[in-house]
Amino acid sequence: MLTVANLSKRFGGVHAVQDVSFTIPRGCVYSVIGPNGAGKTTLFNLISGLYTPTSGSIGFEGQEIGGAAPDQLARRGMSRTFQNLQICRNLSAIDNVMVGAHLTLNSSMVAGMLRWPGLSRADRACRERAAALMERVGCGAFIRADAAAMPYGALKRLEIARALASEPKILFLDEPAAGLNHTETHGIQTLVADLARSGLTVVVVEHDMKLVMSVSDRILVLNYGRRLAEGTPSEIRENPEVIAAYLGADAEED
Amino acid sequence: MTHHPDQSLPRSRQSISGPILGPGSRRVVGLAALAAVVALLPLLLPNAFYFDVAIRIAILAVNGIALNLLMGYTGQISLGHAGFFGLGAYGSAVLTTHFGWAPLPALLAAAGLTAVIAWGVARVILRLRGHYLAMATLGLGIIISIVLGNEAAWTGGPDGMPVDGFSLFGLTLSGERQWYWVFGGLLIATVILAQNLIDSPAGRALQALHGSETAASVAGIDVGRRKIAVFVLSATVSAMLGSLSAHYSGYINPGIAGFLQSVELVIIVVLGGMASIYGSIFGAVVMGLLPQILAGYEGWDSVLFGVILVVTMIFLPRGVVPSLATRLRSAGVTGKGGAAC
Amino acid sequence: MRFFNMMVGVVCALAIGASAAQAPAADPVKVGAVLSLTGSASSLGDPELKTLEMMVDQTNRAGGLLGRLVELVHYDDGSEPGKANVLAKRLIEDDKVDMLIGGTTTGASMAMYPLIERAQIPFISLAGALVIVEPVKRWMFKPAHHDRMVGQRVMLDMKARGYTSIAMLSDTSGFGQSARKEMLNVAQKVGITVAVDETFNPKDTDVTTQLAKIKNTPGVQALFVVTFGQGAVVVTKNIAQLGIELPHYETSGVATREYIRLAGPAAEGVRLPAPVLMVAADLPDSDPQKKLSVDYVREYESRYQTDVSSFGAYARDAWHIWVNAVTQARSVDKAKVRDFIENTTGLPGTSGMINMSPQDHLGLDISALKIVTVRNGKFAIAD
Amino acid sequence: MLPELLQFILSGMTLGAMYMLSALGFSMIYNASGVINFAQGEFIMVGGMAASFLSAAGVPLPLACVAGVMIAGLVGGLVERMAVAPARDAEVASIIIITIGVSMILRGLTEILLGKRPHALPHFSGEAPLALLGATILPQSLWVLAAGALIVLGLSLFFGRTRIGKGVLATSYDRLAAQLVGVDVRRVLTLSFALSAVIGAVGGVVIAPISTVAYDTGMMLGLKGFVAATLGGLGSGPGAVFGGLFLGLIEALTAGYVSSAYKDAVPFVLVFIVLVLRPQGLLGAKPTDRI
Repeated sequence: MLTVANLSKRFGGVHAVQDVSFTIPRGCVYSVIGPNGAGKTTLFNLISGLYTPTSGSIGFEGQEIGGAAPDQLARRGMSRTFQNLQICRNLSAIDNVMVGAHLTLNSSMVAGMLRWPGLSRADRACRERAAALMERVGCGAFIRADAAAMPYGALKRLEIARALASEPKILFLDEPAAGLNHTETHGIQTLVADLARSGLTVVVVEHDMKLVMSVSDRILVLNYGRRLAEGTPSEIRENPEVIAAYLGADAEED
Repeated sequence: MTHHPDQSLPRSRQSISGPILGPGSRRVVGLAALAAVVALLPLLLPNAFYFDVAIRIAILAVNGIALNLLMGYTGQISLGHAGFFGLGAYGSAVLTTHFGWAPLPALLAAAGLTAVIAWGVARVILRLRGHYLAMATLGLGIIISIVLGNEAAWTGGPDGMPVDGFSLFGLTLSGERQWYWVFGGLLIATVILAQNLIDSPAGRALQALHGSETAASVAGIDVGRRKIAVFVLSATVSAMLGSLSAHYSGYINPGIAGFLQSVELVIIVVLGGMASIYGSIFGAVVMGLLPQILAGYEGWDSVLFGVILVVTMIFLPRGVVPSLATRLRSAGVTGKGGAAC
Repeated sequence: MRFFNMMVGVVCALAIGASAAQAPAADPVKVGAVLSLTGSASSLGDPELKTLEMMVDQTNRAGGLLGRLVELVHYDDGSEPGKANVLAKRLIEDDKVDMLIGGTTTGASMAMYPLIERAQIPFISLAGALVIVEPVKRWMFKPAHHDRMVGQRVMLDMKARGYTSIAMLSDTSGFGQSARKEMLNVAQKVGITVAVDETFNPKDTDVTTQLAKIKNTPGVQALFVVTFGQGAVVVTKNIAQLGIELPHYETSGVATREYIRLAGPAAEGVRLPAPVLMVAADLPDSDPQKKLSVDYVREYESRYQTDVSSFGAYARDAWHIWVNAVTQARSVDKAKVRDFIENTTGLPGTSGMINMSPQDHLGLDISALKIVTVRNGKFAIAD
Repeated sequence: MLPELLQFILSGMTLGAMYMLSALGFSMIYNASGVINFAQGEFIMVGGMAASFLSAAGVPLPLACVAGVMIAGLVGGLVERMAVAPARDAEVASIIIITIGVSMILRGLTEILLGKRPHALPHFSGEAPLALLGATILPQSLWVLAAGALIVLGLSLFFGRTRIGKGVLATSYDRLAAQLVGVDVRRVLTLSFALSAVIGAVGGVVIAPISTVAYDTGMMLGLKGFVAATLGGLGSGPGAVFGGLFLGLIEALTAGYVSSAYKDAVPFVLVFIVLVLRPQGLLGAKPTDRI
């Protein structure tokens, strides 16, 4: 479904991502892991159009999408969440989710001003759907809240609801469990599994190994911007290079 | 649908069983109240001067709402918005005076021209953020007012030029009482259209890009195009308003496009409340009445005005209307909204 | 919706409160004035207001007008013509004044005029431009020489002294730009070439650039600076700094002692056309303008402890034109007063002998403008 | 033509030094607090007015100048404590409105206390112009240039050598981190306002003999300072110096060679072009978003 080939991104003299290639099959949960600064988020930003690749190609459903703008990628069915939350704090929680449904509605300004026939009905339906999504991701208690008044854990779920509202074909979750406690992380884990069961392709960047190992079908390991390994969770767990990179100098001394 | 019990979210789920509050449910009341005020105000206004003040408040309010769409809702500051008002006013004045056009086509042409200029400018400056955008728009407004002041052959220079009254199909608007209904109607129409827009998917997109451009673009919103569109919309409304008010007041000078006028509009938006339509109306009422109330206290007027601005912004930093609304709500006066959050 | 109720309440309270507050207690004659007391033209508006207040006191001390006291209602337009329009409406509709003085600036006067004509109320403008009285506007009059006359007077003096190629430096204010246009017309008519035509912003802190250009233009015989207030001071000091030896002319807009005080020795030798006010003491006793000018200067300076300027004097003349008309009409009826103002004849003022007519709402001729020069820190009649 | 060009340059440099001092004030406050202080021009005016008034009242000139600058510094600190600090968490637009309000208060109070008439200070060292290759310059202009240079030097020492100066720098990089390492951030913010008022007031005092000063002279100088600071890059010290001098020169050269009618539009056209080509100003750092 998504094919990345020889992708590189340089910031000044720093190679954030270097010559990375991998393929994500449809309907699987694909995780990207690696130590801090390994280039995971940069990779996400490249794929979702926030950064332009220095070289390499990104193919989505057989078409080249490298360098396309984020909103064009959204049209093609890509959606994502953010490591540093990107919540619209000037909107209510449910409006944040409805922002995700932008492409499913008539969003012409003229139509909006004149209350085009059918627009209100479609918007109301969208609101019901957004409420249902908030229920589904587990922040249904905040349906009437202002986004600015919500706790961190709930905002993480709100972002997932927003990402789902665009009815994506592929969903990117950037550290969905970062900053969450054990119970909350477990909740996210169940949610990701649930999403995967519904047939969605999910790509996860995550530090929490327990979560990664339990939900992933395949795992990509990055180190210093390069691909270190790729495989099933059990292959990765036994890969000596991955162990060395993760355990660092300590492992070598032992 | 699967539910996951989650102890970190202590709230009971009963709050979702009621109707989900849409943004439109409080609108009708507000609009009815506004219409009532506009309709009944003439009974209280003793003479043409008060009508004039009311008209000027309506002009400020419409202009404030236009700027609020850009600043309050979309988050793009403009310190040069009076420039567009001036372009509209002078466009109409020049076309009617020097070329003998009828007022309505002149108004439309001036608005169209302003839209084109705003579009061209927006394409380049809306990439800027924060204070840099403020600087660029400030510069734009000042350039417009300098051009209006220098091209004396067309505009009469710094002393300004006279403008004919507004007539359509042989009928001429005359006197404050007639114009009152024009601007009153315009204000109500503007409130309706602006609220429609804000409550629509398009309006949500604008507010989303204010909250987070990244989130908005990932959700499929073409951030650049949206910013340009709302800038052009806001500028065009100001231009049309400028045309009308030029015909109303009968005389214009470059001061109407100046920096102080732009600042006045920003004050209306911020004092009343960013992202609040009624806030802009409130701001316009304050800005329209204060100079008249303070007119007798020359020297002190500037001090008092400054003190009012500073004190309001310190104690009601989000602007008068939103800040008070939050306080009333959290005090449980309206009895809704508070419980859910 | 609570805000709404609140707003309605505020508006009503203010409207009612304000209308109750201005219910007439007695029955004085009301004069309205819209002046620029702050902003760029405040150096003009300030002496105008001071003079009007002094005039009101004088009139009331002398028993008022037609047995009624006179009351002055004045507002500040902040040098913004747009505001002048609203304030004029307020004076006419709400304060119900019997006549209007003001419009310190031409922009303000012109912005007010559509209302004046609709309300049919006599209006004496204190601004400088020709457009105020030409073409004649039925309800608007003007006690001060307009810019074309000032230009003519200066150009005549230049011609007499043999200058045929001059440089002009005008400010970008309404006054400067309208005057610049007239000056260029006059120059063409009398056969003087304007070899350099530069402008500057009256708020500029330095105009040596424009002056250097003038200095380096060959063949220029004199320099005419068209501005007022602070701008003139900066220009004059810069001229001295660059060592420009050209004869230096200013307009009547700088006929204030403050100019001499701020510009200091740099002002020595500057020539300008001025109403006799500045040199009244030097006039022969037989001159009908002498006594009233000297009296005005003495009273003004003792009352306010500050220098007189020609702008205050225009306000003085405006007042007398009106008082004269009201006395003759034995009424403050607007139409009657207007007719009598239009028929003012042989009235001496600080600007000259005033003789108005339906074709001339100024009533002054160029002879009333004297060319004065700064000598030993004082204005003196030139030559 | 050389003397003419030289005259334009000298005139532009004097003007530029003035804009530079205004721009430095903007940048200093922007750096420390992220606020664009629309009352910066009023600080300049307060300094000049206070000094002129004291000097006219018989206070010896040097003392009057120092006192004028100190008064402005005091006003700057008070403004921060009373108007800006209480609104620390407000949005940018609200703080802009606060500083606009402050400028109105300062302008109005000056008008009420010291009157509307323009004031002049005596020239510090005579009015006899100095000739230089056919151009002339007033001794006072040298004072303006010298004051500008001294301030720039003083500021670099202040930021580079003193503890409190380093504290201001640290606060501008990361307020929270500065707080953690023991910088008294509140004091630093007050200080930055006082200091930028002092810088502005020095400008007001040295320029007053040349241009006179009145209660309403602040706005234009403030606006030009904002333009200069933006040109150079908001918050950049060298940017403010460069932006101010550049602006002064361009203005003088435009008036000299192109059109004096449009010279006031030139700074704004210029800043427009610069921002379009380089949105962070000429010497400003490129902002980076972390996503």
